[in-house]
Amino acid sequence: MALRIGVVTFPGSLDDRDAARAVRLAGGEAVALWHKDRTLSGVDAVVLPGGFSYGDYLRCGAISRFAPVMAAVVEGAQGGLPVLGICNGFQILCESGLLPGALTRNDSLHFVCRDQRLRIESVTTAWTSGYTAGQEIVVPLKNGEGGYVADQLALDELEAEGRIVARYLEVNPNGSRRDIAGISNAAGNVVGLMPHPEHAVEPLTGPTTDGLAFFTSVLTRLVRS
Amino acid sequence: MARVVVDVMLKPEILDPQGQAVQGALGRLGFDGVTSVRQGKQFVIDVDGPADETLRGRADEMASTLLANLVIEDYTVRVDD
Amino acid sequence: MARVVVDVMLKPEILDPQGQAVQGALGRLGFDGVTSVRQGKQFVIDVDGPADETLRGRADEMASTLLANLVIEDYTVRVDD
Amino acid sequence: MSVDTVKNATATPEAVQPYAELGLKPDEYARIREILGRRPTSSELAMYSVMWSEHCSYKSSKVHLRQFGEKVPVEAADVLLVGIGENAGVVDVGQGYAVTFKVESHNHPSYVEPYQGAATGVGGIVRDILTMGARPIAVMDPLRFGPADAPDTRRVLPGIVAGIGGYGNCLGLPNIGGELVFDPSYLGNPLVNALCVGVMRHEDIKLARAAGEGNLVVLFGAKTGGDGIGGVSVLASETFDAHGPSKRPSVQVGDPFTEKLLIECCLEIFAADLVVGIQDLGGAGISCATSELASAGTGGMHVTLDRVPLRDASLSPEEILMSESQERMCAIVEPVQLDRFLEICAKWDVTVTVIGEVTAGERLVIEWHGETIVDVPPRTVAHDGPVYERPYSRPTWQDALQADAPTPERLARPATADELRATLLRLVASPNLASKSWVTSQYDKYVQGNTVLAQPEDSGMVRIDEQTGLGIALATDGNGRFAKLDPYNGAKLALAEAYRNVAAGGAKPLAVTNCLNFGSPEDPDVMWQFAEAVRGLADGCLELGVPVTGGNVSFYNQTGETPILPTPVIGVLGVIDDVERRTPMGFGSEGEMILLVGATRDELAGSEWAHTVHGHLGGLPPEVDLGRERQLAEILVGGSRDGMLTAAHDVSDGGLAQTLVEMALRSGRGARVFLPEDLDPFVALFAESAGRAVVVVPRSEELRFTDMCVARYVPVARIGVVDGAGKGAVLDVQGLFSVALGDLEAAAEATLPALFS
Ligand SMILES: Nc1ncnc2c1ncn2[C@@H]1O[C@H](COP(=O)(O)OP(=O)(O)O)[C@@H](O)[C@H]1O
Ligand SMILES: [Mg+2]
Repeated sequence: MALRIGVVTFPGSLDDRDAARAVRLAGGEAVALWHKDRTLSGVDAVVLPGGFSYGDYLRCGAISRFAPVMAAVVEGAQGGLPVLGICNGFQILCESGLLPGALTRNDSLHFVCRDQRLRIESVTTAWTSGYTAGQEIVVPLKNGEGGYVADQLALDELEAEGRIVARYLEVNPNGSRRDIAGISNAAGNVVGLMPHPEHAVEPLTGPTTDGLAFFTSVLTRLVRS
Repeated sequence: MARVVVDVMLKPEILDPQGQAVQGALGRLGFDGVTSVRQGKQFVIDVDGPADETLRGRADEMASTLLANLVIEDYTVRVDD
Repeated sequence: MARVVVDVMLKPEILDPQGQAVQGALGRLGFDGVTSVRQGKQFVIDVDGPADETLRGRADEMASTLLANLVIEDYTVRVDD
Repeated sequence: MSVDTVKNATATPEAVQPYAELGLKPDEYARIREILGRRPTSSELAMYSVMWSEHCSYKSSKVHLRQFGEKVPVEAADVLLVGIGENAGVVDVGQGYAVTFKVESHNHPSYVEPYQGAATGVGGIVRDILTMGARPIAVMDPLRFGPADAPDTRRVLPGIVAGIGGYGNCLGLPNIGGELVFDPSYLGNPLVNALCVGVMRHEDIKLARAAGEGNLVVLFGAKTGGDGIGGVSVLASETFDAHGPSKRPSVQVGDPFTEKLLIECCLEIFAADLVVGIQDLGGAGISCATSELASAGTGGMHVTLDRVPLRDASLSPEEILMSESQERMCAIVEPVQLDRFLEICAKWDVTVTVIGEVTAGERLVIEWHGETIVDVPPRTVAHDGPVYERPYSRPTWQDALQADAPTPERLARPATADELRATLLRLVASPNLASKSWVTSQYDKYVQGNTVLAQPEDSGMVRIDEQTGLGIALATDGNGRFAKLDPYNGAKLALAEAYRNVAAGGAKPLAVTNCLNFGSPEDPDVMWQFAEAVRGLADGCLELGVPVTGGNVSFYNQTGETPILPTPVIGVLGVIDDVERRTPMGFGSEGEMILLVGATRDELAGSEWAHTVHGHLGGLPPEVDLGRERQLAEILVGGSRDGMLTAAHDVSDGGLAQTLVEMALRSGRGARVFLPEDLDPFVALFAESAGRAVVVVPRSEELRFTDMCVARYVPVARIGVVDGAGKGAVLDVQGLFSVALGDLEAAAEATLPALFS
């Protein structure tokens, strides 16, 4: 029986269908979770998809962070459940304290949608074990508030502990400190990523299929454990 | 060295989606009795020179020409030193 | 009926591209002597009941839990009636 | 003050009413009194004035638009499921799918408040599509601005682009294309047109009808506020003087988050089949929704206006009727279905209120706190508005304009190889031809994961069935300079280009939408341009066999007495059985053949070259032969279906030179190009003759492809070979000049950022 990966829909989530498609293409079963759910109905991993939850009106992720389902996600994450936050999902993970730092307005002050080259810096997380260290990939990036910030200490700690999952190459599209595109928690089960691997899973609709390995990684990891 | 503070708010008759979202969230977080929330912008501007009438005038000009969109927004200007 | 005003500002050490853009624009408009511009948010919240200590406490809680992200922002709370 | 009731109106026939301020002419006011047999109440006057405004009633254009219903191609019978008149036309694309699409203008609001004006323009067209029962799947944004370096262009363009992106991105709708054109005539009156396309199953089509006595009238979505009162409708019917609009109503602010919830809420309601009819609230708000639903329905309607949830409690009934608050819908629901309806609204946090019911009578009755304030025959408000036969005549200057052709004697042409090279680089960097990525990178083109082609491709293409690969393609075009030289053929040329752009991607063109942007209909010159453009579009659609499914007219686009270039923006929808077969625009692989399909003539009137290099506009636009366009499309679609093509790109603005540059930059590949001997190199490179495309085919397919062209008597010539990739690659026009891709890219990419960043 296929492994079950939950995809949470918050009011204003946009890439939830895309994330579910990516899960299916990777060989998993996508399970729709609703922001008001109080349990995760036994899924093996969770994706917090991109979008503009609650319009991103206050701060991206600031309101969704209080959704009932997040209590279950936080609890699960602390117990080792693999959680991937993409774009708005990354912002929610930071707001909810599962990941350090915050995401701020792009330094260009514009929303930017582009095919972004990244270097995968850490292959020890639940979501990146399918890549090789230092592998370069190209996936879509689309955000208005994707500038990752944290204080120097936190940044040094992330570097030292190898928790910087991916870095921007060629262009830093949003002013992120140290070109950070994604980070993980200390245990490596929780990953936040600004770019959109779920939009790079089919040759027909994506710039590449480089994003698929995020989803196959977690599935292989789960099979092994 | 003087400091100009400009508060910019949507005009009362204009829809404020951001304020609405915050009001909804406050309700769900159990802060009740909240009857209205409006979200505006605040600009804190440091300027060389004295906090005098001239500055007050220039500050007002900054607000009306650049900081506020008078089609949909009102503003208030404060000057302290 | 009391009114809570919460001002939220990026911490000084956090880059403020919006403030910088405004500063640049002010310069181009011929407003000189501007040494720094920071752009923040202002929330005007109307609440039933008196403007007392309890409200001040709750206002502070609203600000710290929801309105400001303490990782990058500072806030000030004012309560008037 | 007390409200003006029907009783009161009957009792005080002589009361003076401000009909003129509301934009009604004396004869129109007289007709309202005649219809009602008494003076209208102030609420009725408000309703009639907005619904009879140019924007809502099409009173000046109706007599011409009729042609779209009269000159109907036979093909219409097979493809049209819902025709003109509904919120948007619906087209059968096969496999049980229906597609609805429409383009609309939000020009004047975007000039007053660029960000919100453009944002609410997107919001409005999306609700039109949603109302048909469809899930919106993509948007496009044809834009026109004044000179790129004009201060007012700098004022409005960034805000308009941010508004379109801000709203569309937040709804999760990929932006798959549009236009960006600069011309002095748009300086005081930029054009913001927005297109939306949606998909549904045949059985899910919804109509704006109030049927079934006792059924409920349900208002849901945002609360009603004072914003945009008389907004679009009055404003869009008002000429701007040099100092901006003479009426400046409060602007509407968009709430894309609420609209996103409204979309998901509606789709769940449709899936549960809970509505008898539905109508979005756009211009003219509740006045429009209630009168149109009732007018198109079987009976009358009774509405209790004081039930409408308000954002501003102080609003008068007249204001509530006229308010153009965004993100609202109005549905007709059977009482037995109401609970389920309310449940779904609650799930999505959507405010919902029963405001009335369908009645047996023939009248729309609106009551306010127990008193009747409106009692009218709905048809007279919604459908039987005034119809004008505006006088029109061929402008006295038209002949002189057409006589002023860009002959070599009139306009100096580049002669030497160096001059040709310099001209190419200058055009590549000109605002109209330069890369649009500064704009398009602010739009999400990936969301929903079905975008197969998007800007800068010729058309936007979206997959609608993941199993079968069925997809649709869309392109919009409209060359105002051609239309000014000859509105009749200019409209045909716009249609031809959009049609060609759809075919270039491999999709079969099926149907047409349009947004006709013109000056004041009270100016006989403008009215002639309009009449000619409509006639040209109707004839063109007949010839190409693609029916017009709907559209929008925007008049009064002028600054003082000076109208904009007549700008018919034409959108063409195509279908492709399997998106795997799509044809991209970038050069294919090393060594593949580059062919030019179609004939090139010395046609430079209205061209980008004449515009950019000489600031000249005169002569006759390129000849348009729609029979040839049809054959070209068959070749492009057939070539894609039979897997002969690795690339195709239509030849239009900037001519062959620009087309080759765009193909090179898109693919990062160079080419060796040899121009046809029998043509002057300048003409070969920069003429804008219609009916042409550049294709790339593998050597093995070249003969098969050329045979297909020859069989249709369509000229085809090998003009080059794909050669070289990456930094070192060059576009080498043999015997003349060569340019490194790096230089082309620098020229193309630098322009817009330098102007607007
Ligand atoms: N405002 C815009 N929004 C989105 N896409 C745009 C816009 N302007 C231009 N584009 C895209 O840029 C590409 C080139 O534009 P254009 O030269 O008008 O194409 P064409 O000449 O084939 O009509 C097309 O894919 C078009 O859809
Ligand atoms: Mg094209």
